[in-house]
Amino acid sequence: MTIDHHAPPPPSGPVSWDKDFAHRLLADMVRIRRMEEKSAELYGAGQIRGFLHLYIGEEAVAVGALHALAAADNVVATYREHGHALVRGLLMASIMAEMFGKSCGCARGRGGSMHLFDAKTRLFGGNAIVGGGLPLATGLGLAAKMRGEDRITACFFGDGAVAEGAFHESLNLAALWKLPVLFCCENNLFGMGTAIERAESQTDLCVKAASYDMPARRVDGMDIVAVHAAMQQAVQCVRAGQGPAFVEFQTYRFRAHSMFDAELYRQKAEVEEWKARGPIHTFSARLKAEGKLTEEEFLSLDAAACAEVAAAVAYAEAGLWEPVEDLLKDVHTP
Amino acid sequence: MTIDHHAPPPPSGPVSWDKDFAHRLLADMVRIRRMEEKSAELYGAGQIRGFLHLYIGEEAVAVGALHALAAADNVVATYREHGHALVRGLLMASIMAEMFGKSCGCARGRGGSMHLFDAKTRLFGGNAIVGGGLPLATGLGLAAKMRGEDRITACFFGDGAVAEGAFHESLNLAALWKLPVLFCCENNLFGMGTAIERAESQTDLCVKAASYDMPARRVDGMDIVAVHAAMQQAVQCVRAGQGPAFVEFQTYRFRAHSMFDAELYRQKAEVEEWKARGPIHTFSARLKAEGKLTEEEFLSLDAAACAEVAAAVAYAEAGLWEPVEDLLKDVHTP
Amino acid sequence: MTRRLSYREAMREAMHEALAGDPRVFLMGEDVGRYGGTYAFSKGFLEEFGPERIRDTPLSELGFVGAGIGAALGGMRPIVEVMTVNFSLLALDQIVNSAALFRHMSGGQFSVPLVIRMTTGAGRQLAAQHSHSLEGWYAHIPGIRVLAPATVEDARGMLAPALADPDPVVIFEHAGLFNVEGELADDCKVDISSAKVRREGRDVAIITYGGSLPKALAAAETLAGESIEAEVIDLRVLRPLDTATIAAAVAKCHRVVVVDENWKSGGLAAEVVARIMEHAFFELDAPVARVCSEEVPIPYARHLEEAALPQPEKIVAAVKGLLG
Amino acid sequence: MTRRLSYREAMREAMHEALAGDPRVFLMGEDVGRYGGTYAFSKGFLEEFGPERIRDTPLSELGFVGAGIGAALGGMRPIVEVMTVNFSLLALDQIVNSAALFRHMSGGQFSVPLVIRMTTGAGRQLAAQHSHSLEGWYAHIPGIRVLAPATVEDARGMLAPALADPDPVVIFEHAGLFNVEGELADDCKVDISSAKVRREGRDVAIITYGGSLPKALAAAETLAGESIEAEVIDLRVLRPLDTATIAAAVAKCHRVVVVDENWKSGGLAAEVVARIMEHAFFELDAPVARVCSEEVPIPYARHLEEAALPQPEKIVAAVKGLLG
Ligand SMILES: Cc1ncc(C[n+]2csc(CCOP(=O)(O)OP(=O)(O)O)c2C)c(N)n1
Ligand SMILES: Cc1ncc(C[n+]2csc(CCOP(=O)(O)OP(=O)(O)O)c2C)c(N)n1
Ligand SMILES: [Mg+2]
Ligand SMILES: [Mg+2]
Repeated sequence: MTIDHHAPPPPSGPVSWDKDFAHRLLADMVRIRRMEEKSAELYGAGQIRGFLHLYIGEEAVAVGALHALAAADNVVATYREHGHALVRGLLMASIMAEMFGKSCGCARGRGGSMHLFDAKTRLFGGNAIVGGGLPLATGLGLAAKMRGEDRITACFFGDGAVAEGAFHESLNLAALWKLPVLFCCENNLFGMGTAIERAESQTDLCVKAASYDMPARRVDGMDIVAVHAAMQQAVQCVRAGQGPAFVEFQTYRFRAHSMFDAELYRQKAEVEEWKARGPIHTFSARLKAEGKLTEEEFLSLDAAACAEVAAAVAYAEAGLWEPVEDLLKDVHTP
Repeated sequence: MTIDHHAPPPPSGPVSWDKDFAHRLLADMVRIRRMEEKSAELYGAGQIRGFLHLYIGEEAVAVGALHALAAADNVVATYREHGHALVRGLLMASIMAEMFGKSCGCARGRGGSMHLFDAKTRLFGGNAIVGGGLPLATGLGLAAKMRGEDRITACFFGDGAVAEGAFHESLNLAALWKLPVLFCCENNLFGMGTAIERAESQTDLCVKAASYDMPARRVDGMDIVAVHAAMQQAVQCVRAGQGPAFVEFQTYRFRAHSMFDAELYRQKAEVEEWKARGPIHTFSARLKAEGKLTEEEFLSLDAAACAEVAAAVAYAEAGLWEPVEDLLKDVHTP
Repeated sequence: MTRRLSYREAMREAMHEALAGDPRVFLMGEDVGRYGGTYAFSKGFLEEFGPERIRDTPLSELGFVGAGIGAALGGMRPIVEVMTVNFSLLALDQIVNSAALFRHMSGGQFSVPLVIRMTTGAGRQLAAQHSHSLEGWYAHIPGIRVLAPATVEDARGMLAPALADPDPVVIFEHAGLFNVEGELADDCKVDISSAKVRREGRDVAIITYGGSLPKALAAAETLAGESIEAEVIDLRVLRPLDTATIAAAVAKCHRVVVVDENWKSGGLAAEVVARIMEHAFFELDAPVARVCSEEVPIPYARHLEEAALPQPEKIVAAVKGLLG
Repeated sequence: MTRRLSYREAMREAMHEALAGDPRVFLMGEDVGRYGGTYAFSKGFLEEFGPERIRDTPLSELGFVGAGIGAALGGMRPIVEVMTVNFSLLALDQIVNSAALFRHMSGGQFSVPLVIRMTTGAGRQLAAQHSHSLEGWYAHIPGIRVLAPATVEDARGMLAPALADPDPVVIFEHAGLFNVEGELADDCKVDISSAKVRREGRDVAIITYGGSLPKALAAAETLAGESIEAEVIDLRVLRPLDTATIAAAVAKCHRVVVVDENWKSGGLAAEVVARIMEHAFFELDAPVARVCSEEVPIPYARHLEEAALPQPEKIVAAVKGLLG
């Protein structure tokens, strides 16, 4: 397969979802977008620091995929996980506070942007080691299987992670032991500045899944309806105990890799082409065309998202710093 | 593919090789066999120590494969590499002396059985880390390509190594950069006591090669004629600059994994079945049937091998120990 | 009551007890099942506990150690056997970047109740790639506890508290100890926080652990023959170090030799020296001496390997150097 | 003649010179090419030297570091950039079990003329998985040379001798130094075997390296304001350590603070303390003090990160503790 950097045609066809569900997912995409736009601004202002990796452009993946999971399921994500955390059910305020480094953040300010965790919603991070989450997810799957729990583990990772040995070892273990793990590859065509065709001799990632004898499916990650459908199907198959599955979401990152990136490695035109297929406005347009969304409704859910962001920022700003005397806390369980 | 632990039918069909060549390769198999039988005995006597991994049963692979290489090529092997070292051209005496730990050994007694090296014949070890040789081989291929040398690198490894991340990363790099590396998998169905079907979710290893977009071929490793032919073809293809290739040699280890192994993990009957297909006697039988070998000729080449072994042992026994004052030698280049 | 058994049997019993007593415990690693364990620690376990709980893994150190971490997070109590410390280098990312950091990065939300066991050390002519002693590396990492049972009692007794620890524990088992036999009291209880005095003395303190303990005790015997009474301290717990016991030995003997099989530069002995510097400097009558491995990859040849490693004679010489 | 440039420019120039001067030299690593280098060290190199010699790699630390070793064995002189020390954990097997051992295991037949560069250290709020300082680990391994350029001069001058070294060299570049500027003499030559006195003093010796050097110098300035003259030693070469320079500083000042960003237990500072114990014990007027990172994974929040790391104020306090 020679790789194609062109964006897919805009998603079309009827959205079979009821209006409520459609609005909820649209709203989630908008919430992520607004939260991240604000984060970028706050980064510029020095209130968020360290590394900040934006998910802007890829929202359909986290939203479509996570809405196909149950509350009992596990989620393992990467350093580009603000969206996943939000959709999984973390309060935006606790995410924002974490990025500020405040003690009311979801990891008490110890983790920051790349390490959002939440025991309640079974979000096992945020992982800043590319590929680092895959063995963990495999183990979470193993535990669920050994304990006889009805619980699958969704593991998100990028195209870049596919080259890591951790990918290979994890997929083999999961398939060998028939573990309930759903490997969700967010293929945005680049690992930092390295295009997939310069990282993978075989750019058809579904062929790789066959090398572990694992069912695989590729889906347009800019189309939230397709994402959700493919994910539902994969979830069902994994939940049925048939072993792991692999889904490749073809998507694109609209912003720089992190806040230090001159984007020398890709053409403006390519980025613009993908932006034109942005998941939020293509989905809104579809809903509008079907009479399932009015402009007022869109504006109101956008306004709600903005209000949520403002409240989250206020919460984060008001949050307290953890006392320095507690520095050594949580190295070990007390 | 469900894995089949049965031995393939005995090789048949005419051997197109001229008598001289056939005798040379047969002799090499016998030399390995005799050398290793003696090594096992010396291990029992405490003259060889550490780990000793015998290649008995697998001789057709190293002999058939290495005779398809040129002197300028590189060889990277594993800890089960006595045969490769011998066929590559090391003096049996220097191998034996190395196993005794003598300073006239091929690695001056620093390496032992698992670390046979020879700069002259471009044998880059002997590697006791499973999978450890694959990245090295990839780099040797990279150097040859960048330097414009007509030199391929043959990298030997077991079925067990296929599960390691190092396999994945190396095959991808070699295929991505179209490096002249020939990956030679000695699939003897077991990694220590773990049968391949308990180590690989996909036991068809050639399917894995496809996941790197690399040409692959499976061959009966008990049939030296088939081994040599497949290897020649793969060598040609790699030498032509078309990038790496993968060959799977299906073979079997007749002896225990190392000298500490109760062989609890496999049936005697299975071992006996494979022994009945032993590469030395099936090849001799074929040659005899074609009138290319007489019993006298066989006995004489066997006697020559035994004499070589006796001389090697005498050399090793007479060899000197490196002075203890030289302990710190060769940590760094002087 | 006491009974006699080997280090191997002791560790085997400890694992058996853990497996029999807690359904969350399982053993995972290369060849722990059908092969019976590389060093026969788990022979017969497969038949008794089945392949789910005595789980043979492919050669995938990074993957299965990481899977152990995940399984621990998911409510199990895995014992992950990494065949030897040499191969654990392949798994270090998961141990250091995941297991050790998880609780802290998550702001205390997730603990990783994982036990990793590995064989360490040289002395069996296995050459450079199979002879590392990297306990000092592990002991450098906050978030993990590092144990080095050197006696039958500790081999028998350390696993249970390690499994009870809610955080990751790494256990180093020196290959030279497996056939060592010792007496075990029926009611023996061991902790995983303190160092132990293995021999009382007053002239010099020999501080050591793991595979070097028998060498230190042998040296002490030799010294006793020359009326030099050596106190021998077994560190046992390499992280966190029991500084109080170290300081007490220094205060008692005023002369110290630290023995460990790490390469000397930057090995665990250096940390022991630094602790003494910080906590017992004014008790010293002479500079602390180290007997460690020479700065060379471990050679295969027996005489060279022996020369590369700490030996009783070197310890005796070091002690005499201090006293002389 | 001298000129002013940044650490980043100095390292960039050094790489440029090496690439331009020797066709066997090439640069390989994640995003060294099209991205321009994670820290912009190699911006423009791709255009000048082409994709063969400025080789972007997939995310495969074990694979491409191993490939660097193989390429070195095959006659090239690779500079392998591992983005940061944190990710180097994935490549440790190849570095420790191959690069460091190859010459020895082969009985002297094969050398590995490889240079591995990596960013190290904390201080930029990158949190636990991106803030390790594991120089001490590397400095423990026989068979490799470990460098820590802390000045513009060393950033400019250490690469050439590292590439000329027939054996593997690992270079640690602390991220906190990249924008530091300094004067560079046109004819500057640096060696890769000795430590350097960066500031003369007589009351106390502060021994440090890498990212902690500016902190030590800042502390020395503060102390000078209180008439305490600190000598500041930059170790520069972490393996093999220059014991003579360390011992000379002790003999001169009699009081010592060792500063490094490793966690205190088992970090590089411990080895420096042990060397002083062995080589300069009788020169000490007080126990050597260590200022290292606290035993905690590095937290994200700025105030906690600052509290976890060595800081000039802590160094000043440690010095006063010794003198008081
Ligand atoms: C093991 C490791 N190597 C390198 C890095 C540096 N790094 C962070 S993100 C990244 C690119 C990852 O690309 P991909 O997996 O495709 O995810 P994306 O950023 O595109 O979402 C790199 C190289 C890292 N964090 N971990
Ligand atoms: C990284 C690593 N893990 C584990 C081992 C221990 N070990 C040595 S050989 C071996 C089995 C390897 O099997 P395979 O690759 O099939 O080669 P074979 O022995 O069958 O020739 C194992 C597990 C090792 N040497 N290196
Ligand atoms: Mg990507
Ligand atoms: Mg095998």
